[in-house]
Amino acid sequence: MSEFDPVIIAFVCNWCTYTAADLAGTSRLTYPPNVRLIRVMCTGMVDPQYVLKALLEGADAVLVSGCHPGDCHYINGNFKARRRIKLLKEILPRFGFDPQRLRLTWIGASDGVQFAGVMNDLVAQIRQLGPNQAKLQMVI
Amino acid sequence: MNKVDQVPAAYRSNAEANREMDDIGRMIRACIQCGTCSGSCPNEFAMDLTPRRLWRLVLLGQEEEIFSSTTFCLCSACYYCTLRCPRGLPLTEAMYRLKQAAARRKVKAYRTSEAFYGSFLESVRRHGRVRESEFMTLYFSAMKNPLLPLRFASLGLKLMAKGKVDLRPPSRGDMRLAALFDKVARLESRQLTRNDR
Amino acid sequence: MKTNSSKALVVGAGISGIRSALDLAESGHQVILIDRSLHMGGILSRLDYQFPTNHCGMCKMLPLVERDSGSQFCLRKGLFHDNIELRLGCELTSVSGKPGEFSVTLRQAPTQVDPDLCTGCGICSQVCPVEVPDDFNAGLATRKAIYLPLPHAVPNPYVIDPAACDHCGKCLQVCPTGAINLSDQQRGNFLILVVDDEPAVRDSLKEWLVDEGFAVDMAESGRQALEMLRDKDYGLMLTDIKMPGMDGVELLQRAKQVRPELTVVMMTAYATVETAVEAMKEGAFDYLMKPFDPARMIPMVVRIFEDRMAARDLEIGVGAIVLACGTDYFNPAESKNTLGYGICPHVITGIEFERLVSGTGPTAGRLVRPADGKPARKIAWLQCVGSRDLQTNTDYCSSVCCMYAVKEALLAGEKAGEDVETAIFYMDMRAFGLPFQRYLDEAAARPGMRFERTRVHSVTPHPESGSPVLTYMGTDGKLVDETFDLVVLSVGQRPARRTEQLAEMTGCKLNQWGFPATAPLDPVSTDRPGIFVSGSASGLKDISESVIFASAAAARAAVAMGGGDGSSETDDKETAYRDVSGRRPKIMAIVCTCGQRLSTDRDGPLVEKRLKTDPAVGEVVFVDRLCTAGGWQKAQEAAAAKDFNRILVGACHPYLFVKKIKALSAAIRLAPHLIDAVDLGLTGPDSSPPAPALPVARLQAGLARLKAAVVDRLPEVEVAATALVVGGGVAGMQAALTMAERGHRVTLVEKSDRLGGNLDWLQTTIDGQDLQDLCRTMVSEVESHPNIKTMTGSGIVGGYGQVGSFFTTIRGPDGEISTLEHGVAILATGGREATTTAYGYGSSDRIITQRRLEQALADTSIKPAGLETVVMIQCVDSRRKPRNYCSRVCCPTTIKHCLKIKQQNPETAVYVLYRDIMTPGFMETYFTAARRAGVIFIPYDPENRPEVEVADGEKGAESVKVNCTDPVSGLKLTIETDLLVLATGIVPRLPAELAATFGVDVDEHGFFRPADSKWRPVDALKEGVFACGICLGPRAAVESMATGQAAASRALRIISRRRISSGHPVAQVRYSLCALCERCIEACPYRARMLDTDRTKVVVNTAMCQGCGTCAAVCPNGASVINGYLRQQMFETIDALTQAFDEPLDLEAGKV
Amino acid sequence: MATCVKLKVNGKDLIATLQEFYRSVVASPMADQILAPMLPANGSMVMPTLTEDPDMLAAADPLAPSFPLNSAKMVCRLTRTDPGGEIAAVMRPCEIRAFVELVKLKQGSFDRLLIIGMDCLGAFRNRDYLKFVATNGKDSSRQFYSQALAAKPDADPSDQLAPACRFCDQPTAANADVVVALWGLDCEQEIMIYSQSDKGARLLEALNLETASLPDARERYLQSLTDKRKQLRQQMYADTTAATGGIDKLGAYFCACVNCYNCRVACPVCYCRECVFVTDAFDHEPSRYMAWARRKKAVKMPTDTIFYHLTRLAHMSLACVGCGQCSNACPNDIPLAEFFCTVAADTQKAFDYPAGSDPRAKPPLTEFREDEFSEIVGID
Repeated sequence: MSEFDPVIIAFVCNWCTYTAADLAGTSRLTYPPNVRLIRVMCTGMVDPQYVLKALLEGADAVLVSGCHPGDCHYINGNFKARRRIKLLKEILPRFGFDPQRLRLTWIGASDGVQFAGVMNDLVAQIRQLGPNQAKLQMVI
Repeated sequence: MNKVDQVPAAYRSNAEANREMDDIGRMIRACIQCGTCSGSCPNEFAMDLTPRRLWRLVLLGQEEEIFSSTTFCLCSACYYCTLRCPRGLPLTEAMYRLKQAAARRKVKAYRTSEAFYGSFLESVRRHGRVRESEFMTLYFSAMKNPLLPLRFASLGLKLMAKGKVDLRPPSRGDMRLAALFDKVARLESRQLTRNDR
Repeated sequence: MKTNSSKALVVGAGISGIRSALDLAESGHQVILIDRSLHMGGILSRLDYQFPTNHCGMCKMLPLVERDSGSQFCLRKGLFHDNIELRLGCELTSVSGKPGEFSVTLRQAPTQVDPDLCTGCGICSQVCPVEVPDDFNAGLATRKAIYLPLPHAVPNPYVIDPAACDHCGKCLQVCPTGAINLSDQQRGNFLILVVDDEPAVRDSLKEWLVDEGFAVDMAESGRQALEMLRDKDYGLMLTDIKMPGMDGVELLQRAKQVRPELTVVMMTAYATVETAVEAMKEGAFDYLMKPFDPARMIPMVVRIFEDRMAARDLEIGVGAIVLACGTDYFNPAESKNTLGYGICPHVITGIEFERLVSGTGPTAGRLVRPADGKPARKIAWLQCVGSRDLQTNTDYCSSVCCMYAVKEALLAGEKAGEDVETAIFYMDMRAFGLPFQRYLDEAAARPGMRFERTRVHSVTPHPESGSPVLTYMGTDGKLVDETFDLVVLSVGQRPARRTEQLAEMTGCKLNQWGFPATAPLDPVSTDRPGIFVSGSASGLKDISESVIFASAAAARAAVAMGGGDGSSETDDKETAYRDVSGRRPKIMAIVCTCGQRLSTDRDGPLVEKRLKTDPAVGEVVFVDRLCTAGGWQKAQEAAAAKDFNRILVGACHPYLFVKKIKALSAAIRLAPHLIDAVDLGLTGPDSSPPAPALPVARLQAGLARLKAAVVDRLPEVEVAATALVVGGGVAGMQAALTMAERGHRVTLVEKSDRLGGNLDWLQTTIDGQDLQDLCRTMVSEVESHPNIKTMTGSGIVGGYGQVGSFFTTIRGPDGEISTLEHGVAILATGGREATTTAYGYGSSDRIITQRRLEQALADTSIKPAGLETVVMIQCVDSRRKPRNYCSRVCCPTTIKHCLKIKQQNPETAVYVLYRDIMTPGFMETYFTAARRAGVIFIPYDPENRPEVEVADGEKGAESVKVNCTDPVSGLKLTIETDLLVLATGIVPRLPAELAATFGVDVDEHGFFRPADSKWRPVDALKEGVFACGICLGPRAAVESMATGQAAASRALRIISRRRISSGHPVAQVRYSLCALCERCIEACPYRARMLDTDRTKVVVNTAMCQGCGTCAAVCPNGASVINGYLRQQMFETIDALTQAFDEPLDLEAGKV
Repeated sequence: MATCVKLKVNGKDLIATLQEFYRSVVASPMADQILAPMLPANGSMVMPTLTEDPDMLAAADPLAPSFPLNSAKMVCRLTRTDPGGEIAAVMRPCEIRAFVELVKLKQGSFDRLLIIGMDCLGAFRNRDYLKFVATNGKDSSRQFYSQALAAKPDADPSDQLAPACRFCDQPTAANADVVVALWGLDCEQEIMIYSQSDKGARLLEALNLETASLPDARERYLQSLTDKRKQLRQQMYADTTAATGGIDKLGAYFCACVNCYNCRVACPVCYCRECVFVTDAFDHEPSRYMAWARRKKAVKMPTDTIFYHLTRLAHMSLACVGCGQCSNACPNDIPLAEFFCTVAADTQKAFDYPAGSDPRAKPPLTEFREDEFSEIVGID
């Protein structure tokens, strides 16, 4: 494999984006295996530590994806998640993590096509960006 | 006795003339003023009031405005409005009723139409069909306008050339349809109130 | 002796069917939920977006307590519940018996794809050569003859459309699991006898039928036929009627003696059609008209064959039946169709538009014109298509179209950009629900959004572009021609297909519009006891109302089934799981090799070795095709053979294993959350086998979760089986009665000294039902009910507690204080007519409110005979800030009074000044009646409201004049009136302290804020607290009764159990780490957390916790945790999944 | 309306004047006891000490350049639940800011507390202070404040000051009930005390002192001082950013970290009972270390150091008040205060939340608006 094959950790909410991912699968839409889904009940449960852990562990990007605003199964978890991502986006770029390596999207349960599209675009973007330097560090 | 400045309280008066308007109003009471009739009407461009407005005025009892307009005179009975009215109202028929009411009231704006219809029907009454020259003669004399025939001269000549005009002079005819016409007149005079549906 | 069945049948698996079924299931009843179609979800399965969020939210209907009994994923995908048996492709064919002991027959459509074998790989569909229009996408796209009925369902087996299938057999050859069983293989065994004296007819029939694979014999006379029937087991006889000797009818009669089960179809020429019809009374199945059209004949024969094959009529006993058959939509092509539907390609229906913007739709959600793929930049919605239209016999309002059109217009903006132009052509904008007006105002503020109050009479294609041209009359009286890219018809609702047959079979009456009729003053009961109508089947409801009426039907069904509370059934069947607490994780991994895509020889040892680097892994078992019954059998045997305390299944989609894991769990007595399934990613469109690195990573992630899985039993909450109802109006009384009839003790607290609430002054409903009589009946029922303790003149002074156990302090009429423990609370505090100072109210006795008019007409203090003129003004202070909502009841009340006045004195001139007349549903017909009675309706603009002048006069004889402008005639009117009646609307009466006592939020107007306005319309966010009646939002008496039943239904879910738990995952607190910062308490959206009474501990009510994990994310050090998502689990999962593609798998070799 | 009073300074002895003021506070009905920096009988480090005995206050030394710990945590211990009496606490501005944050975290309460703030002259690092005292003996505090008050506001701060104090741009006590004003005043003659709350105003009224008004000179002095500090702070941000701008640099910056977690123990706003990094979440199984070593070729022990510091940024940068105690506590002299302050400046700006400044503002991660930060959503 000469081309850089990024590893992307995606925290997806059980109700919307995970459903969309499943729909993409049953609709036979392909998305690259570079994206590794971690199903969480709600984006509101994504602790900033999980994002840090993934990036320090060597993930080339982290995606957090949940229900559209107003659509959260748990009322408002996605809004809370957005603030946490905002915070991390203030912190991480200072240390050489390109802002593109941390993404937040809203993908609804029926957006299978959008899901596949986002995953393909994201992988392409990160491929362009090159490997996360934390990968090479022996310190985490 | 009206307590309303501009709106004669609808459907209240017992006067015969209003009774007639009440009947027309009753036909269209379910109107929701959606404007489908006006949008549908092929003659709307020539009307001073849109049909929607006309019907509204009927509901509001605004006789003066109704009979000073030419809207109902211009109805060509294409039935588009009746076909499309979401309330299924008999609008074309209501237009007829307005024409009749106008005739009975000798409404000035309706005089031309009335003379036209009257002359036409008179010819039919006499002969069982229209004799064009008789019809025109009756019409011109009813209109009492000596210059009027000139306006129709060119059309008349064209029709004559094609043999479309019956040139026999006016006559009493055999009046075989007279009984029928009389019967209709009697029925109309009874002022039957029809239900709106 | 108890013979009653506590099993219920719910017919129709749309949202109302689901709601009814879930309510019943959660209250401990067994439910059979059937749907004729092959997917659940009804119309909502096709709608991705609902207002006011413009997204879905159906999942909020899922169980909140005892979540483990059901599935916890998108409800549009599917529904699993331990107490619900879902049967798709299933119809109700007969009903007999009485409440508690109905016997029903269900017919299951035959399936040609074995759902247990189908893995959903879709190869069959790829090879299928037949393309037909796709119903799911409203015909905007095509599908194959073998297809997925719903793209997102779980499980999702393919099905074959028998009408489209041409039996080419290609799918059969490619199916990897042999799931397809084309019935034509068996057609050869289906014997058909053709009887006709004309050889040509016989021969052609035989030829056609043999082509279809059937076995055909021929007879030339009745006599010969009878002999043949004695010899062979024929399934079907096609017989001519007119034959020499024995004719067809006689043959039929005699054949039936020989073979009673034989299906006979008569063949007839035009002349003998009547004979054929007669023959059907003698037992013929149907008739065919000569000359034969194979296109009609073959499907009929196929259907007979399929039915025969199916022959899976199922007879079961049920205690109650809930009809949730929903509605269908008007097809504009069926009427005069002046709007060019089906003629102009750019005219589509609202449903088609929904598919167009759907991610699973024909354009994957791109907003383009379906006919030519060009962008739609300017779109018009035409309202009232097939609604409020006497020409199509629809003197009713479909109630939902105004809001769906607004929503669709907003979606157009979202999908196609802000500059898309949208116009809605309407007559009255019916924003009658509590949140609707705000939504409408926000929509109206969107740039490019336009509302035109006019009706478009026709749509014509533009001569050059073909784009639709609308001709309409503007309010200003000018005729406009306007070209749009796309025209959307907001089609109205119709009774569901085959409602008539359903009614005939169940013996329930239909109303004049063809919807199942409900009893007067009994919103969900049909005229047949034990059969109830759920949701919109009784006509014209939006989601919120459908859900309310669905819960109401469930409550009534529960009561009809009798048998007290269902707790005995739910509590006894608890499975006793092995106790594995305190043991180190010992995991068996069962890995699917997926038809050797994961090679057992090459990859197997690597995978095993790698997994075993984790000492917790005891054994790795490889099984081929776990998705098949055989494969799963092997897995089950392996799991049963050894004593592992965790099992990891590596296969394909975990959703597919939900049921299987439950079964395995029961079989080996290991709690289901200690068994987990992960997707190895082996299936998929990519046909090359993947490197084993990714499956290994996914298995390791699964291990991480299982290792730290919490083994303790879920904590439970004890439930007091009693209820408190606050407010003794119609809704509160209804709620109390429903629960009391179900066997629960209810305390009903009413502030005033008598029950009845607004029924005190309300006289009749708009359809003339006597509300005073209702009030007397209900009050006496409540007061005499042994299970209800009525406390009038009493109030709530305080309280605390959570679901299952509330403690509420009540002050009695003499100031005595008592404390009540109760499991649930229902707030029914009602509302009242608003007061006003507008329009000169208070300055003259001639100016009154509608409430006063209702009373005055009843006590004859106002007599219409003495009234020359009456003016009524609608929306007084309503539908604008600060009271920016529609009170919903005023328009019907006004119309009711107009009709009453006109009835008593047709000469009274009545003028109604209004903004939009809100007469949703069947109430529209009274609006029409009022116009017919001669009431003049004059719209006014909110910016230009009517003005009232009160001139001095004698007391009570002041002159009252109303000035307004009639927009259509343009006349400025001054109406001197005897009476001015103001519709001031409704304000809630829900004191803030009371709301706070029960942890309830109120909205900006003071109404109870439901957990979700659509999907949980009577629930508070705080579990165990519900509301009904006007404190939820303005509604009429009968609607309030439905909310009372709905609230009772929601309450029964709780109090029919002795103990409740939540489900996995659930939050816990590790006290040794907790610093009591209370952030988690604030963050919990369900108020499931609070400080204990000493304020030294944060406690979680595990029945209320929904496991969202917000509390864990706000807790910096993991004092708040959510089992299943502990930090260790998450960290190790992340670790496992960040493995690079080229990471060495084999420890020694360092390479794959 | 703010009340302002003046105190005569007898014999140019500011410390004695303040001691006297503290005695009057304890004697007033507004406070039963007072927490003030005091020199313990047998030690040289000034520590927050709670007393109601006027005599004990002879040991109070609020102007010593000693800052062994952020007293906010101590005040929390005194007010976490009802202490049963009224407490006055003498606090530095950064201690008050930290306390404000802690109150929001339900760790303390303003209810029975009266905060006596003062113009903060800064402090030395612990070990520098001990050296300073060893050199100057009993006179050290006087020497320190005389120099500090004599310095020009726009002069470079003393090298002896701890770094966090050198670039501190909030040296006045917001959110204190009363503030002891020093800067811009002729402290050899008089100092002033002004109130910032009703409670403070009531105290000053009860003390029955001569009212006064703050001189304009003070305002100018403060402006000049904060301008200078802000300038230094910007320079510090730039230096820290340059030193940490990259994962490799970050590794170097924290190379000496030994996971002692002293920084988080010293941090006033790290309020957890136990840091998550010492819980079982980080009890990695031995096989994990091997897996890491395999994946990353080598793994430095102890692990999770960068993870720890980044987690702290996520957890407390929005509450960081810049007191510098983290640096003070680090055994290996990692410039932690610079690191945290630099990042906190960005995060607090992003949420428009200057930590510790507004007791009513909700911490950013406990609330949300439905329409915000749409720019961070999506992948375009």
